[in-house]
Amino acid sequence: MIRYIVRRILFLIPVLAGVAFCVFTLLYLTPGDPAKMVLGEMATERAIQEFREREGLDKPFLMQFANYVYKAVTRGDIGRSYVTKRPVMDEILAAFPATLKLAAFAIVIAIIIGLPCGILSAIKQYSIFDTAAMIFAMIGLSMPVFWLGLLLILLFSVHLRWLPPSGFDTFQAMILPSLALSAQSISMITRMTRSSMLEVIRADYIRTARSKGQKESVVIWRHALHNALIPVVTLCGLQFGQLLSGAILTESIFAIPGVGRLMVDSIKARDYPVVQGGVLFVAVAFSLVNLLVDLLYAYIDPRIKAQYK
Amino acid sequence: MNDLLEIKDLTIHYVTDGGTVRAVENLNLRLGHGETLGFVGETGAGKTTTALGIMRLIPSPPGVVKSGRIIFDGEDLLTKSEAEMRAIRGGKIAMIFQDPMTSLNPVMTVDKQIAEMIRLHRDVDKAESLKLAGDMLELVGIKRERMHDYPHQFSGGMKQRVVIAIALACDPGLLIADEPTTALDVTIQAQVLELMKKLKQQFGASMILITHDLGIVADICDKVAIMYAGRVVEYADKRALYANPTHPYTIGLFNSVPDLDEDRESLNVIPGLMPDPMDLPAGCAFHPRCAYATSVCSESKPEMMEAAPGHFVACPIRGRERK
Amino acid sequence: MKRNGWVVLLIILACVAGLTYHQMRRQQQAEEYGYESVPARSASGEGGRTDAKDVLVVADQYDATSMDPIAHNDVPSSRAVYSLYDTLIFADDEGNIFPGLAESWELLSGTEYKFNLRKGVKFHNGDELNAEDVRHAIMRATTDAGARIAVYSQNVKDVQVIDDHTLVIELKKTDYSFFPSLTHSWAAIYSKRAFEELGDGFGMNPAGAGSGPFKFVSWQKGNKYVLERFDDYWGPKPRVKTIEVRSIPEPTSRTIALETGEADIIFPVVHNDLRRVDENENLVLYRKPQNSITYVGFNVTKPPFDNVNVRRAVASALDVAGIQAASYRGVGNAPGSLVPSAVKYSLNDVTPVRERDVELAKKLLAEAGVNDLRLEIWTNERKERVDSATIIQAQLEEAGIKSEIKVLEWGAYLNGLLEKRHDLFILGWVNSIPDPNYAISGLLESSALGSTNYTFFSDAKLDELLDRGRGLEDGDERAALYKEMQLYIDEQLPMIYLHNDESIAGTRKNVRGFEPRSNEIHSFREVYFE
Amino acid sequence: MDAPVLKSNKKRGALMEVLFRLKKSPLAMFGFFFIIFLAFTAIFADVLAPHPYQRQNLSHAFETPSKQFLLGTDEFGRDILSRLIYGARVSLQVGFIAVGIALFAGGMLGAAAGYYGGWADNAIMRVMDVMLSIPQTLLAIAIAAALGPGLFNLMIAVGISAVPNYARIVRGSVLSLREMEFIEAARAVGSSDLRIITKHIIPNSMAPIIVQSTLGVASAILNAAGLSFIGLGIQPPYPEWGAMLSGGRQYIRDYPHLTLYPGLAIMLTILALNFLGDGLRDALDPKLKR
Repeated sequence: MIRYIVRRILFLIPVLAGVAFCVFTLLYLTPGDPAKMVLGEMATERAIQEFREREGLDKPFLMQFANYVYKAVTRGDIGRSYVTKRPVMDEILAAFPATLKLAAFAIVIAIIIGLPCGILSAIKQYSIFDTAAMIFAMIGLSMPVFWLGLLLILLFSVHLRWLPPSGFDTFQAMILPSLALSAQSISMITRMTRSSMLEVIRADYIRTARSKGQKESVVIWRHALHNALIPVVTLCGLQFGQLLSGAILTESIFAIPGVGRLMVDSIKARDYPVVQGGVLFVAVAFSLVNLLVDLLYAYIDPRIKAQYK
Repeated sequence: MNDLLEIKDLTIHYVTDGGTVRAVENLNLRLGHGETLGFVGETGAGKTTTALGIMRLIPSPPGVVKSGRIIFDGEDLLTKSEAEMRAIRGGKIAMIFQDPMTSLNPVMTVDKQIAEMIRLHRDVDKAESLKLAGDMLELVGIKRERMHDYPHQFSGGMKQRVVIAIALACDPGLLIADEPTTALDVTIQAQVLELMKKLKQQFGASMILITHDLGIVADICDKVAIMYAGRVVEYADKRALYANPTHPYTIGLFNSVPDLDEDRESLNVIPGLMPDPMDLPAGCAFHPRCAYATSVCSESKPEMMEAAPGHFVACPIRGRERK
Repeated sequence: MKRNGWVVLLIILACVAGLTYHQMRRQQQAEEYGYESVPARSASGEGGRTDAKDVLVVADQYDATSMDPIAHNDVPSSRAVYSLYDTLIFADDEGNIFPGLAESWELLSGTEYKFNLRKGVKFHNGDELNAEDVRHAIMRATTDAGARIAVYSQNVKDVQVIDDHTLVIELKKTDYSFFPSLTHSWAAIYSKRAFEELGDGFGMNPAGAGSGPFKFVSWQKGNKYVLERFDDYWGPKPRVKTIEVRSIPEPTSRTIALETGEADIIFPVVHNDLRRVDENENLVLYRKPQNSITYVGFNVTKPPFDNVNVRRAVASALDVAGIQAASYRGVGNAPGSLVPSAVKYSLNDVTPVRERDVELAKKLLAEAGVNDLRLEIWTNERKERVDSATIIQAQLEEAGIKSEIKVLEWGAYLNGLLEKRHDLFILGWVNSIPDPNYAISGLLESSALGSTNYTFFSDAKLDELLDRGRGLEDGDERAALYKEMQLYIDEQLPMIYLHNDESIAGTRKNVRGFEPRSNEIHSFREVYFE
Repeated sequence: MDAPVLKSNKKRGALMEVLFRLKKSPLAMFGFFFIIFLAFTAIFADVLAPHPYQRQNLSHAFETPSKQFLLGTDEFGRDILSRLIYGARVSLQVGFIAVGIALFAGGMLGAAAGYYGGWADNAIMRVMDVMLSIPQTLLAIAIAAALGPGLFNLMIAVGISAVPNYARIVRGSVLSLREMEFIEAARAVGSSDLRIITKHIIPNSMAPIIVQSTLGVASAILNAAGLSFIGLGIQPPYPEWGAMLSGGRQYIRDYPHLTLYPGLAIMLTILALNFLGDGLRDALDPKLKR
């Protein structure tokens, strides 16, 4: 098991190098001079020149990249923000809690709603509940998050005055953004739970359990659910990873200072070190969540565990 | 003598959007105490449906038991409540399924799966049930230290032993084995069959063995029922049937078994295919493929007749010939 | 499944139809009964705040970028700086100067300003204000660290410390616009010791550095910063204990925050919420003309826009007042001059707004030999500017000028402008200091080429006039000179003036002592709750 | 054989079969017809739109639905219905072309990776891993920022960010097909690699690709609308649904119809594509059909 984890983490290294290179190239191609953006429109030529030298922007592209990698590897230094002068890691860690909170809220909502709906849908296949749940799940999948966000604000903030439309300091303020963000996950979890349940319910071992004279409810809860949950757990994990990194639109609508907004703002401000560090961070977070999911997978599915040697 | 199991006029249909599948039609069977019945037929003949019908485990929808009675130990199973049925399943009638690879819950250790059965039907506590589960495993030839393993850690043959252990855990009166060896390697098949034969005797249970392998039937069965398109077409004592196959379909079956003694180039295959169960031919379902068929065969359903004492056959032509 | 599917689908379609219908009905009712009133929220829902409220919650559009006085050039940061620090001198909204950290001052010559510092002024870290602190702050602004505000600091030659409380600022050359610039946040004074201790983190966490009425508590970027009353403040002490400045970019959310009492002060209030705030009896709306201008510039180096008649043709094709009214919807007005009204010597109020004359436009183009003019209109993402561009496009079309709009995000926009790839562009200019020099020089002087002069207008006569203007003390001569400049610029037409903005803020009714300022650097020093 | 193989000689039959199966699902049929309808609208936008999409009439700004303006007008008095109709053109273009780009690039890479295996497979799939570990929205934003605004750039940004999805699927199906007998047979008679890939492997891996593409068009449209929403999309005055929504959000309290209809348009389109995709999945893969 340990060896498996180590191998997975080692495997991350080339991926991260690739990600860094990708982002580096993209930023290199992006129009807009960071020196001009950071120092302001009125900056003198000398100041700009000095900034370029200090940040190594005057060097050839590959040199810049090599330098970045060298510093990151030898000193764990991924640079400082051009704008705030703070270490990039501090910037990201300041923004991360908001994103984490949002993602956690959203995934919890998604599981609380999606799982029972999916199970019920599967048990009562072809019922009106099933059809409605499936169609609503499809609508949830099809709803653009920015539109849903606006509708939620319109309903709960403007008309009903129940919940604040922005911020994230209070529990109430978290409700709307997490709801908007979770719509997709709810739908996916519902659909996945249902199809997984349907598949499992038809499995031979469920018939075996029934042939033992076991109660239907026990058959469903003990035998079917555990097995059906295996792919759902994976999905939840992947969704959580997605939410951690992909809440850009939600964060911008609800004014949540998370990683997504930090990234977009940094791209706009040409704060390259933050963009680079941020994307790397997101990639690491995403990969680690995936690793955790795989480990969890091993925990709930003994067949998988055997492969992680 | 009272039979352990008597099935009368059992009809089971699957009703789907595309039409009705007549999986079992007017099926009649009897099985005595301690007897082993071989239940033979092609895939799709309705053998498994019959077995599930006895267990009352027909998936519904789409399955519907249209008519008939299943009298087990003097009581009609079809009139039992679900709760009563649960006590019978596993406790009095146990089933072994075809594919041991999939019939065990992959996320539960095997001892727990056996213990679950024991706790459902016997008044024991958890620890006791686990101990008994270990005993059962030893009985089927699996070492006790492996009781905490998961199914995927066992080979196919061993999994089937586990399944057998589960089925016999509560000393059932009737054991239904649905092609228990089809999914196994040939070498393992013999071992598992041997084990079943031994344990069946040890536990004094009756058994229905569903198979399409006439060799296995010859090996362990006392009686044989041949099934075709949802009906039993021939039912007899094993010796009588092997000595004197009467129904044209049975004859076809026997001819299609390669005989090592004879030196022939090709097998005698029954011409044609199994009919579409949604659209069975009128009259005898076998008549389009039957060499003996006359005009009568396509007009009326053949009744079961006793061609010889204890030898029933559902063919007016061949049945009368024998008489 | 089949039938259920259709049923549910029908229900959804019915919902959509119902929504549409509801929408239509609502509008009908609104038309019948006048404007729909949104029920005001009951007092119980106001977050349990009581009379003894001492936390002032402010909702701004954007967060500050840095609290280092010289590391930014944006109003949200300047506002933060204004709460945390003091400047040597202060100015009121009419441009009158009064003492700040300097008790008195003296113009020794055109290039020398002597300041006598107030005694006993404490920084938040407990240190006492010393002339060395002032010297350090001003001189640091002249280094590259002050690149963003170089326009103000570039003329400083040296700061001489006479004694602990006396100093002289020396300029390189005479510039009478320099003195009022000391009221700008760039000239905020901070403790040298605190600065050295804080190092690179100064901009993000200036704890202890300022001497202003509020001290730094915390700052969560993109969300809010919190400041607390400084009890040893030398001047009138603020009456609220804590201020919390949140950034809420979405205008609708900002207004809702005010309505629900989540925020006590919000700015800006967008045009479509003006009435809503104004008519709500729990809220007060403040409007004030702003010292800023939004303009449509030409790239005068790019043919055919190097021809003043082509520029005139384009200008004639536009109904500036109409565009302004439609994009800004009742906020601000179309300017007559480059220098905003509140800045001295402005001709803004006496010059008529350019009128539309499509025929003239066509004629001028024909005369200039330009047929089939095609151009690009560049703007950044600000909604009103994009709206303006959209209308400009439609109006140009009517004069036979085809155009394409390019909405660029800020970095790409500036980059493109500097590379002179643009034709027409929409940009703004804020005068934080009420001196006409700043209203003109940064936009049109040759010295601003490559920095903020994006029209690339370079004209010897204007340069000369600007230079003279800076060398003159306020008076009739200076007034005449700046008026001449404004008329000259109108003639040369490097840009079309589009919009003078307003500073608009909304507050809860119980908020007192707040008024928006025309330079947008709103002050919370005197705010209190009733 | 387990995999649903659409043999080329039975192409028409298979297509009819798929349509027949599709017909059994009302939702998929709804999706199918809605997309057809939308495509029709997009193609004939010039004829169908009651007003030119860019025509402003400031005195008619913010009108709610009426006979003259069926879905009302926006802040410039432009007819929302007309803009939605032209917006369909943009959205479908973006959706299909972006998926086209992704499919072409991803398909090539995936096919090469799956077919050649070994070193090539490793190299290609590691690059895909890299792309997959950057969230798609963020990647699209970065690409869009690098390329600058505009319809074509938007398509490229959305397309590129979706490449790995297709590469993976194509690779998967190629891997499963590679060892099949008919491919072996083609190889044995000396067909070239290219011929084997284009004549045998691609047609036979169509089923999952069709499904993924249908769903991919949906997510491309959604992605593009999201980019437009944050201002990295289409240039005004050309109507794009996401941009319309973004432009109207400031007026959401007084004139919700400005955001309601573009939002509905996006949602219904995505819904239709998703229904269709789901239906196709069931129709193309009898294994999953219950």
